[in-house]
Amino acid sequence: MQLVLTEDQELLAKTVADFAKERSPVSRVRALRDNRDPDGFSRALWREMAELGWVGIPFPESVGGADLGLAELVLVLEGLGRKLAPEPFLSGVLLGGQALLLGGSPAQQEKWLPKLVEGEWWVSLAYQERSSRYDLRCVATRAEPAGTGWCLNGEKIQVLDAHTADLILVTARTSGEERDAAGITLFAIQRGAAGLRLERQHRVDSRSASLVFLDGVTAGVDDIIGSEGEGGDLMERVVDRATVGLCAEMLGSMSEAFERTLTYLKQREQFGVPIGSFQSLKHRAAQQFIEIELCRSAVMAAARAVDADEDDAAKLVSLAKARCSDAAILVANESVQMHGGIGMTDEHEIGFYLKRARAAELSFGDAAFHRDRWARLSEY
Amino acid sequence: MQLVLTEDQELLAKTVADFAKERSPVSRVRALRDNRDPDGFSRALWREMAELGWVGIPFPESVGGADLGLAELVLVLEGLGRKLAPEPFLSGVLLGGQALLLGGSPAQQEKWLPKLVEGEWWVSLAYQERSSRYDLRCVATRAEPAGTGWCLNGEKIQVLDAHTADLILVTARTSGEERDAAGITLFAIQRGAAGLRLERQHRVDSRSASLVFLDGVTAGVDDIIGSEGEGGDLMERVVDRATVGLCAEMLGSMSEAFERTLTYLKQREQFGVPIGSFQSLKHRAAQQFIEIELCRSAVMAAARAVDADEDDAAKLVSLAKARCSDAAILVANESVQMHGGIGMTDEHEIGFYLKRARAAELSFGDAAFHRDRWARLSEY
Amino acid sequence: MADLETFRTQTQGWLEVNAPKSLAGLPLAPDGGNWGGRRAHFDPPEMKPWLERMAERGWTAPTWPREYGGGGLETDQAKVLREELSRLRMPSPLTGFGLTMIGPTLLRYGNEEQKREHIPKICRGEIRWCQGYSEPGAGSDLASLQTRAERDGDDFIVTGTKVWTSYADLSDWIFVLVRTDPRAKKQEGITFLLIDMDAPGVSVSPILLISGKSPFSETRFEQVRVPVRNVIGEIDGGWTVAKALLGHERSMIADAFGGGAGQRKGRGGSPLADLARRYLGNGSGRLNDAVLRDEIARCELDERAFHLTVQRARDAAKAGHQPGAESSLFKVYATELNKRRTELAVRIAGPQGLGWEGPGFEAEEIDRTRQWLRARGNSIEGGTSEIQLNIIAKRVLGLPD
Amino acid sequence: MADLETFRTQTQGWLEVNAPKSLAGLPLAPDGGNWGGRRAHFDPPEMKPWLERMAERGWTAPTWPREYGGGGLETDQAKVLREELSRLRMPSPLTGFGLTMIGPTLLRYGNEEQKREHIPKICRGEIRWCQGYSEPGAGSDLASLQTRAERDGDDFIVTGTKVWTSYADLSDWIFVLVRTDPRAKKQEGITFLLIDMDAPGVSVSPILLISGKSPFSETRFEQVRVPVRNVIGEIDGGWTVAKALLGHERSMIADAFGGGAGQRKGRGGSPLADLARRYLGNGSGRLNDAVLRDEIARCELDERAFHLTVQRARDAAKAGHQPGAESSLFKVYATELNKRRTELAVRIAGPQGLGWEGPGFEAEEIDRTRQWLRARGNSIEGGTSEIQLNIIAKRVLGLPD
Repeated sequence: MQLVLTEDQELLAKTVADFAKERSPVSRVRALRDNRDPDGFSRALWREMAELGWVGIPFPESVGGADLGLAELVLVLEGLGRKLAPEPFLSGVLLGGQALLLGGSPAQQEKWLPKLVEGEWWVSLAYQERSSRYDLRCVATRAEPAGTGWCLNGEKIQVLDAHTADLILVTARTSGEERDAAGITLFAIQRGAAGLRLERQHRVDSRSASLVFLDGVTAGVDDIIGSEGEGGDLMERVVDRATVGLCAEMLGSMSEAFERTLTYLKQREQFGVPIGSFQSLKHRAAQQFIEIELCRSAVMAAARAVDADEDDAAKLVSLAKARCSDAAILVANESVQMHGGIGMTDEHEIGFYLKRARAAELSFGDAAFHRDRWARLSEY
Repeated sequence: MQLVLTEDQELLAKTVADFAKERSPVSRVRALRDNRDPDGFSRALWREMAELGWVGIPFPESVGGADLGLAELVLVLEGLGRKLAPEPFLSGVLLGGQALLLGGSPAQQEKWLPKLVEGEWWVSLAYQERSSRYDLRCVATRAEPAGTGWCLNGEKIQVLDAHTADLILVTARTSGEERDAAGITLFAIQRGAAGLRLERQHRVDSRSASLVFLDGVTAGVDDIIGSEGEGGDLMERVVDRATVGLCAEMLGSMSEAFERTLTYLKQREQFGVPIGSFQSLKHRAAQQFIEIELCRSAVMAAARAVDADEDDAAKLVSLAKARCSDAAILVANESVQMHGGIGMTDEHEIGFYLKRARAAELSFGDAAFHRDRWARLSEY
Repeated sequence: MADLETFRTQTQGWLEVNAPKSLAGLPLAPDGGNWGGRRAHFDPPEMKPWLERMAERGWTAPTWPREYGGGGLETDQAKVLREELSRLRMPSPLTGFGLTMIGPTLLRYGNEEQKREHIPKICRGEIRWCQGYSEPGAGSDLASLQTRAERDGDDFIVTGTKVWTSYADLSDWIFVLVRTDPRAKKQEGITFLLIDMDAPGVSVSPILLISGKSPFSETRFEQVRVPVRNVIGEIDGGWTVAKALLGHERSMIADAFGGGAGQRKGRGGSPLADLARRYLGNGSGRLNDAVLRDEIARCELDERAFHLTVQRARDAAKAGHQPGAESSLFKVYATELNKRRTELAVRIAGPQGLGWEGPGFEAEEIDRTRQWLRARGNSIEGGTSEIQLNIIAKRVLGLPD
Repeated sequence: MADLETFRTQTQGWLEVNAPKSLAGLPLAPDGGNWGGRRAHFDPPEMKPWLERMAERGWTAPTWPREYGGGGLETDQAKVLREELSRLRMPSPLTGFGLTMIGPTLLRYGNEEQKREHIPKICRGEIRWCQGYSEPGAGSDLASLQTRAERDGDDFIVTGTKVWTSYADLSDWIFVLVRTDPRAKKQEGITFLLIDMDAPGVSVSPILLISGKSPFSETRFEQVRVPVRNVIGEIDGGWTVAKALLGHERSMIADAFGGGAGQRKGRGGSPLADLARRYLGNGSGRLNDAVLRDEIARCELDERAFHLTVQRARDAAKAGHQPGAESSLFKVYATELNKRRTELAVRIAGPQGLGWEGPGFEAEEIDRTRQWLRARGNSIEGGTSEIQLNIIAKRVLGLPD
């Protein structure tokens, strides 16, 4: 594993940074929030990103993708994360897209992935439930046999970008009890299916998410992604990839929050001197710098380990998420504190970073969850 | 509960402070260590303390004591803790003495307590074993019936001041398995008893402690302190009192270490200014000040709650020990760091405070142990 | 002593007759009682006669001089009055910055005319006051204020902006610091002024916080004409007045954090543990997540140790000791602890801790989210944690500048 | 390239003949190899011929000029030599401050006579060097040194005390900073001097640390006569030389923490978890204490993230990039982490973590105690953590003074 960017990767990172700066200022996120935008992101911008090839990064050339890996995708997510861009990489390319890529049959992939890569079609993954917290095996939604297929009943929460999705992938229990590892199956449900109802949720980070109600939704054999009863393992692999993507977003947004705070420390004067000259603030800034650098290493390593399917890939994913969670909260808290009163106002953008940091921390497992997972994977 | 000193208590605190300063500089502790003093403390000084009435503080007037409580005793221990005085308050007045006071029969108390209070006789408590860690119910030493009495076999570790003790109280299992709550009995073993062997240990804090080997030591019915098989509850009450005393020592030594460091910060110049003018050191000093103040409140409250036998006395003891452990380590670490290179030399006294802080932390349960106990007592 | 018992009996008699029974034990609104003012809102309506009767006796401001509408009571009499009100569980008839901030300042620094004009109205709850100290860009460095007042005959012409003016939208008058001599050194050339909010050129806009709505406003002054007789203290000498008021405010905040917290929290209950039980369950009597359990215990220990410290300060004061160094930690510790506590509560709730509005989130989940966000400001407002630590380092520990 | 392969073949041939097979794979002593010097101790005895043969070829200092006893190799040749030595698992024939510190300094700042006198002896391991920079009371403020050198004809008379002189008791010569102009500004008036430890007036006493014995000494100079020709660089211009050497030392320390740690620790094993298993047991495959388990995981995560950062810096360097900002964190992070790790190990051991000497404690328990105590110094020596954070704040983050 080489922890250094290739020239191509450096170019990609630079392109994304320029794009994000010009096309996706934080004021755009504010407008989407304040206008209660029904999509929660810009379809036009998404198509542009697809045209730039970013949406297709982790998909094979056969469906129009670039056949690259997380090593490249994290650069896109980091760059967009700097400006808190809400476009559906996490929900569509990672959660939904990777589920199709890792679990879908050739026919399913052929049907959906090209449209996804083109930026004209959206997929979302509904796996989280009220009582599941961070446990992917905790699935109460049931799929009972009905005719030649299944009948699904249950409720999913905080399904990212479900409202704009053409296809919603849903985990349901085809056998076993609520917390059993086996017996989970992933179903593909079309937008508008009978018995499917969505309700838009409003999270603190104003990212688009919905409640998904399944009230007797029917699914056939062809609607299963992967194998019946083996959705648990598939979900773990998919969510690990999404976690790396989320970590990259976190890395981007914590870097940006930190840099904005540094700028503020240099400009803002109190008692006749820049507040950045106060030693305790300097030392706290230096500590944050260190934490961010460690996160950068961890994210790079996790992406490469997953790409190469290394033995300790899962451990490195947990390493990245545990450290990014703690660092993101530290940096966000310090950023607001160092901005003082204006940092507390909704008018200032730094608060958006605080909210996003918390939402990211509490997605895919918080730091304690991933330390526990690290210890479990290390067999102690 | 009133968290304020009475006039008598203030006078006592002042007397102890003056005494400690004049008669017990830290150089005395160094000399005891470097001379490998067989006693590990000064018998002469102990007698003086007894004459001043300090040894008798928590004992009834009938045995020559002052019939006061922990509220007073913590003042003595805090004052002596400032200078790391190693005289056997913990082992003799608290562990051994309180076991006799709370568990002993009138005859046993009459026999031993007057001598103890006079400062002419010493008692020690052997309860800790290799695998017991902080669990008072974990006793592997066994007492098997033998004739009309018992025969004891086992090994105790780090028995404070065992070498100077005329009487060693020993926990042994008269029934049950190694970690059972019931079945523990406390026996009084005379110095020189057949089958009793001591070996002096050398701890990092150079406090006198010994291994106690019991190799077929016999004990009769009269040698039981309290009731057969009920020594577990007795030990918990005794160790709670000793813990409050230890916390007071910790409060004294962390206060002194902090004050010495403050003095150093004001005197020591680097780059032409006192290092105490650097803001990051100031803020760290202020944080330590806060922690010490909170410890002071907790120690006062725990002492008064135990004296008054309040419902939440055990919780307050755990509060005091958890916070004193964390604060003592914080202050000791910061003290060495702020002293810089000289703080690392054995020649400087600040290192003695670091070592004592660690020894205290790892006695009677560390901070995590007491947080767990707090949660248990709070029923969650 | 006999007099005091007489006073108690009389007070009991008077309250028996005049205190509306329907108000007894009334849970006060979140913003804490009746604030009076031109647009006063009496809820429940019995608050109005209660205020009027108490004001008539001067008991809205029991220890202030009778000549200005106060009660003229001695300290021990005022204590008896408090005790009797508390015994009957009567709400305070009036609260607000008039009674707590500008009133005491006027009594100390105002001239006779100013006292006669403003204090009776404060006592009767006719005028609601707000405070205009902070400015955009000033922060902890209050004296760097930019709002300027230029002399024009018997008036000053005031132009500038004040931020964090609590309840400015509901207030009638504001007390502000303005710069009257721009050439003077920073803390000189500042004047303390009273301004009628109805004066032409005063405008108020609300400040939205990251946690949502807030009582804070931004108050703008555009060429506002203010009579020179509204200056408190000397022209260019307002910093002295401001410091006194600020000291008063800081001790109030410390009291609020110390006293309030100390009173509010007893020994019972573990709200965080209850929360964890709900979100995580507990097997065999223990919370299922041992690591969160440890964090909850840590938080509770810190809270208890803090409350014991508040009690220690209070017990020492009761015993007649000078305030000890420990009170210097109240503000910084209470606010930092509150930040940790609200963060921990959100983390316990896990993904359900992310609610901003329904659906899918319970009202209490949304409250928790907003409390966490609001708490971030605790360590900024009323003197940042950094300023508090500076003060401890300098004044308590004597560390050099 | 062809030349390089020829060089490799020749080197292989020479090593085949001259490298004592008995030394292959030799575990080096804790202080890391053969330090040479007048009182050199060769253990095992084959180290002596190994040193002599390598020195003869100049390969104790492969890239130094041949004229002074070095090997005169190009960088890529030196790399080949390292590779071949590593392939045969041969220990380094010589180490010490002569090769790592004073040698490079002499090559850059020494005059011809000085180079001819000292460098060959360094290359042959005849003279062991130590460093005299720190003084009692100087600490991080190195330039505040007090040791003075007064001119007396062709000599300086040196009086003063140096502390933290590692291995002074085993060294033959010392390089020191002395004050030659007490009236000059702090960093001026300092001179860089070489002193023979056998000179009359030099005395060495060991420094006992809180963790026990140490390689450090205090070195006193009482009226020590030192020829003026032993000045390196200009008289009163020693600060320039010192800074260069210091920069060199700091990068060595950073390498040691980064590189050393990175190489030493692979992916395998959880020593802290093993320790906890021993002291606490693990039921059902998990450590019994979930809170300690979390702390152990935290420590391991930090360690792994740090090593990945070291790797990132190294990979970037290999790819030809300039050293990134990340290397500025190596020293402070590695030392603070080591402090935490050693503290955690002691806490895991519980009461058995308190051992200073037997009986009742195992040797490894006593080691653990002393490692914890010794580690406290990591964040002080070689630039305190505070200094490191200052440097990051200033140089990396550009925060103002």
